Amino acid sequence: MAIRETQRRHEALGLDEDDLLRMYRHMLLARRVDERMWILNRQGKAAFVISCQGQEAAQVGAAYNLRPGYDYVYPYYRDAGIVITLGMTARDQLLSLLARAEDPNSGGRQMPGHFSSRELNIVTASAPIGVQYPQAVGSAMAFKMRGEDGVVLACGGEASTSEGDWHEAMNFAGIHDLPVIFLIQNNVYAISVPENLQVAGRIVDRAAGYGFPGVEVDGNDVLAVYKVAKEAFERARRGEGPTLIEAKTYRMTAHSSDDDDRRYREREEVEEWRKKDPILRFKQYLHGAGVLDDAKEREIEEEIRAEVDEATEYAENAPYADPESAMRYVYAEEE
Amino acid sequence: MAIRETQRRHEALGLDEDDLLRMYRHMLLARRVDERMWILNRQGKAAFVISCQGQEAAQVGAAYNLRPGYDYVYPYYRDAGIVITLGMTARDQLLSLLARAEDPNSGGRQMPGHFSSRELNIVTASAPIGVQYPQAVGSAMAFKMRGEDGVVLACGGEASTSEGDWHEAMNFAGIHDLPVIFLIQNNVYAISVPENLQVAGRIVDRAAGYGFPGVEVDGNDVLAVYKVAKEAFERARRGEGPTLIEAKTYRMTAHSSDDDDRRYREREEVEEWRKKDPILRFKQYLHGAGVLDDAKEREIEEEIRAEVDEATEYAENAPYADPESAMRYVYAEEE
Amino acid sequence: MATRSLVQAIHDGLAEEMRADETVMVMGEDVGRAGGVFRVTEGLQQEFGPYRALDTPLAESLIVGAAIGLAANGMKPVAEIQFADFIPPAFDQIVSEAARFRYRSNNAWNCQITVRAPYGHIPGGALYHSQSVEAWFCNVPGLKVVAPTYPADAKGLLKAAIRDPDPVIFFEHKKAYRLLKQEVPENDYTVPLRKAKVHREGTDMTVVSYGVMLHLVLEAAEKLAGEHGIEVEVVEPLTLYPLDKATILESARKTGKFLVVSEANLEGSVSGEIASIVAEEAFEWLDGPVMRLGAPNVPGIPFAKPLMDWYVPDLERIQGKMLELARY
Amino acid sequence: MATRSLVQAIHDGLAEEMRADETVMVMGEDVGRAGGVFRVTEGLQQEFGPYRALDTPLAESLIVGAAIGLAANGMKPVAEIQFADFIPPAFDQIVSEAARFRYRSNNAWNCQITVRAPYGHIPGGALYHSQSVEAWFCNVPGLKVVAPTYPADAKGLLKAAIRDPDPVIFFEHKKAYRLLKQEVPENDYTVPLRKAKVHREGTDMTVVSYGVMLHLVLEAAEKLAGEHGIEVEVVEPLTLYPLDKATILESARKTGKFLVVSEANLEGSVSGEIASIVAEEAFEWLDGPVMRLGAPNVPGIPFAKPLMDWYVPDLERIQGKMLELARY
Ligand SMILES: Cc1ncc(C[n+]2csc(CCOP(=O)(O)OP(=O)(O)O)c2C)c(N)n1
Ligand SMILES: Cc1ncc(C[n+]2csc(CCOP(=O)(O)OP(=O)(O)O)c2C)c(N)n1
Ligand SMILES: [Mg+2]
Ligand SMILES: [Mg+2]
Repeated sequence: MAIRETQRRHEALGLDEDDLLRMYRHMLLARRVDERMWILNRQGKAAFVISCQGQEAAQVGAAYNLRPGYDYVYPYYRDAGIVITLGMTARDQLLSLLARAEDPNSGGRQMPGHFSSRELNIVTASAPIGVQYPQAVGSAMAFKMRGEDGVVLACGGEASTSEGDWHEAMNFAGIHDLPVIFLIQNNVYAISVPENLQVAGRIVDRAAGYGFPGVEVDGNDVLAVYKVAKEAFERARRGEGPTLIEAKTYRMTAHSSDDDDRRYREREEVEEWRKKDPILRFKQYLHGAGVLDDAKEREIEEEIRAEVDEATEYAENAPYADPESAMRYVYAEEE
Repeated sequence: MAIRETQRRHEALGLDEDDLLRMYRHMLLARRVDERMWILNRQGKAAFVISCQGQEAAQVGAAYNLRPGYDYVYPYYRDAGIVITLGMTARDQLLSLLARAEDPNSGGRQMPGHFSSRELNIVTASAPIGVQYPQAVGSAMAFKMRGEDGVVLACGGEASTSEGDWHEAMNFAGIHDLPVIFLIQNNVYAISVPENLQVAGRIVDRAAGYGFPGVEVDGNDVLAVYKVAKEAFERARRGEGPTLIEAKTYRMTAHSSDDDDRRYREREEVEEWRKKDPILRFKQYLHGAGVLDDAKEREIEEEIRAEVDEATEYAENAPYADPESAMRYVYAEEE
Repeated sequence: MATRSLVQAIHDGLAEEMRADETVMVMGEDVGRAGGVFRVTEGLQQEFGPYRALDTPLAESLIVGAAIGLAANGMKPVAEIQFADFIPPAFDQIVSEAARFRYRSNNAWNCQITVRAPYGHIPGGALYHSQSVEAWFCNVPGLKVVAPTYPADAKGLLKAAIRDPDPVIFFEHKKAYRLLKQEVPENDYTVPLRKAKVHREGTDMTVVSYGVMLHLVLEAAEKLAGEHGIEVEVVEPLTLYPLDKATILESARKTGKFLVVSEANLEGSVSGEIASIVAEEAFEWLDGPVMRLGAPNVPGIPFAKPLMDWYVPDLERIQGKMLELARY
Repeated sequence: MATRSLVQAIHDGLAEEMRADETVMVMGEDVGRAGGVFRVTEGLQQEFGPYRALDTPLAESLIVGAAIGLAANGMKPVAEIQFADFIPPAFDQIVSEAARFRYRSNNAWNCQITVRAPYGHIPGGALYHSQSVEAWFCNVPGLKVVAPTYPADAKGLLKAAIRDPDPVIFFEHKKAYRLLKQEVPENDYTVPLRKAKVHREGTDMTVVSYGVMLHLVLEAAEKLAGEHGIEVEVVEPLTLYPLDKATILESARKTGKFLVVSEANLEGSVSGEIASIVAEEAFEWLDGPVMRLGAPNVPGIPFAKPLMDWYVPDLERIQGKMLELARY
């Protein structure tokens, strides 16, 4: 009975077992890479870590709707789950963490988490919060002007909605019915600042004021996120305009490796949310649906561990860019 | 019958005949000063005019709730009706128009319409659209911190809501239940840009997304505006937080003396709105309510004309500031 | 050749680029239906439709940010900031974003946008419609900052800016818009970015200037030649950032006397950078102090005309400064 | 006297001002409950409550704008921008608003706010947590821009800034926060704004510097004295805008050789203004070119440590430049 019901859930969404396992792998890879990054940080090998832990369901669930290299994506620094779903690898992540020349995001110029891929239409990200939103609606406008059905996924934390840029972009998206999806991962904190000091009212309710739909979703339930995102993508592709998705989730780690979250939140709260770990939850679903058993689960773990090990070794041995290369690419170079 | 109904309207609001006549005078003075400014501009005596025409009801209706010198006000450049209600005079306006040393706003440094009065708590205004909103919520926060019941009135056109600053302020006001009223005079245009290219959804609907009330009101009906503003002021004074008021109105003149509105709007539309002129409408109400008759109307017109004449003459004869005074007040001067 | 004012030349440059390349577009407040508050974009919406001549909401960060996103997705937007005074809300998108797309992505992404902004004093403009804000952007690697004065240069530089694969901030002096007309080539041409221009050759001193001040400097130079036999070399940077050091230094070394004139408030203006390049790299050739003339360090140009006139350097003051240096 | 690091001295200055004047408050991202990402405001919320040590939303324009409005209504806010790199969204509120309250109202209003911003390079900081953005504000009359280096100066200047009736931008070098400790007076004192400081007297050349570069300059000066008998006068501006020209010029005229060292990317940095003042007003005294040393003109300091180390001037490069000038 339980099995049939859960099966109905993913089947109703048009997902088959391969899809489910792919999603699971993406989530798990994001998590395991993240854990490895913290270890390297503690070992003094990595200067800075910023985590996706706890938000993998929101990321993979939404990103699974993307057409890599066609749709445009403006991820934020926690969106390892999104870029992995699009095709980035563990090696890419580790190269970036260790700031090596081969880092596909920036050649070691930027902090980890500032994603970029020309091929995957991951638009080069930066640190200032909120700047991606006006850019994202611009990219959506280009799709509209050319009459293409591309969609833009624009991501950020709940605090990114406090910046004026978010509002200006929401307004523009609404005015022109642009094919853009605002995916807000509300993980309750902005570094130390809790949601109640960050957000008046509810983020999801803001969409109505711009004349387009806002949907709240359990951000720790990958299928639920996939579902609302799928509807939003379809809407956008049909030319019906933007959607705001507020995925309720939780930041399971400190803000970054520079942060000590004991200064501002209770351990009990963190423990409560650990029980709602999106990977645990999806795993249970997959077991219930008969897609995963213990053997298969171990097999996947092993594969991923090998991948992360290989990536770590590769990245640790990869060279830095030449110091003087810091002078390059300020402007286009003559051919 | 008609009389009794209209009487009930203002009486229900606690307004007596003196109040009504004062409001009428404020509106009319704002209008007549404005008309004079255009004449002086056409005569080559005034470099720049920006008008309140058409918006006097929204301004006076709201401002009549202010306690001058106690509440704080952030007017925008069309808000002649607000500053006149607070106590500024025709002379003040004309001195400012002609950029004379005695201009109370800026000593002739700023364009007309950039209001300022330390005594009246009219916080020095500027040209960049939207900057007043974060400042306004700051001033409201100060009232709250000191436990005072002061209220802040923050004003702007519909296009000012497109700036990020507006949103950041709305959010902050909502988070801390600040005693601030956002009065948006939606006059359909931002220079040439019509509302449908400026505002997604409806401005008034945005308030809900920040968890506080938004009220739409006929901005050409001074009593209607007074009523919703009164409720908002009372709410704020009771410590219950902000209100957003969207006053629907129309800009009866070109954007400014530098603008030619025939480039972007039809004469018929302007003529339609002329019929809804808020002063005409209030005058009819006052006649209906027996507060005004033709003789009294003429008398008020005469008084105001004399006031405007005197102000014009005074201002035309007033000296400019010394050119070298342009060096002063960059920083506090030593006593 | 056609005789065009600055505002017409810029209009023509935009229209020609839009005709030649359908990814070129203009966007900003009032640029569409109304054709711009200075009428620079007049007729473009009629010719190219409401999207390629797009009336945006009143939101400068959005204007530049959306332009960046449009560029990331194949367009070549020319974003107008209605007055340079209103560029600050877009500051983050310009300096943190547009300027860095290429560098931070290690050459994978670029940001082909042009941001046009009318700047400079104009009667009635006052504190917020008169500023010369170029210095803010002249410490931001990744940007090019252009400020032409003459119609033909402006048209050629605008075309170069639009075609340049990196972001260009394009300042247009409001008072120069209709000040004079000039023969402007009708064939397709560009004027190179990052190259200064020698407007007038001379041997006795170098004056670097741009905008309306350049007009006055050239006038003063003629007077000095006629009245005092002093031959002034006048150099216009055209690109204010990064500066064309070679041309500036060559002139400084030739004349041995050097003055920079701009209408920006002096302390921290671009004049400081220009002067310090000369002080460092032409020191051996200098026959006098490196001089600067600018506006006083006050927060803006006052509205009252007598105050404005006092504020902005005029012909007399410029000529006086040039004579002072000549006689040094 | 107590031994305090820069971060401690700034903390103490804030706490003392808040104790002495109940209208003084701090506001910004994470400054309250968490005590600031650099722990500058640690303990203030416990002592002064959630409003006077206010955790704001993530919105820099709001932070500065609300500070302005608080000041207009009787408070004396100290607004923190978490990293100077994130000051651009607040640019409009700072340059168009705070800087102009007094001027535009003809002295009726003022704007008594302090904006604190940690700046400068730090390992791991990369493009958006390492910038030296001071030049953006050093062309904005109405502002004072302060950038102390040593704990005792910082505390005294911060107190002066908070008490100053006009807006002050207060830059704190992140890498200097915990670099050294110093005796800091415990009694109430201020260090005057708009006054430069001579850290070391010398007769052979003047070096002006600030931030972590100042530490290196002082180290190099000792070496030059010991190894080459060259006596370097070292001047720290403390206030970067408006500059204390008198102190700078006095030193330049005394030594005849002049170098400015900062870690900002060179073109358009404050070094240009300092150098050009000297080139104009100390010309007769100069025995060599006015030199500048800065970071290369690239959009930010790379994350990879070898690239960062290459980017920022180090002791060797600074000493080399000083020797070059000495031997000129
Ligand atoms: C404009 C700007 N201001 C401040 C910061 C510093 N900062 C980095 S992340 C962060 C909190 C972001 O919170 P949220 O948007 O909720 O995302 P989360 O980290 O919780 O996923 C802050 C304040 C920044 N990067 N950019
Ligand atoms: C930041 C900024 N951008 C642009 C302008 C130029 N401008 C002045 S008024 C205006 C339109 C404002 O429209 P709205 O807010 O609707 O007020 P209205 O004039 O219609 O009363 C524009 C674009 C400005 N003053 N400030
Ligand atoms: Mg968060
Ligand atoms: Mg309007």
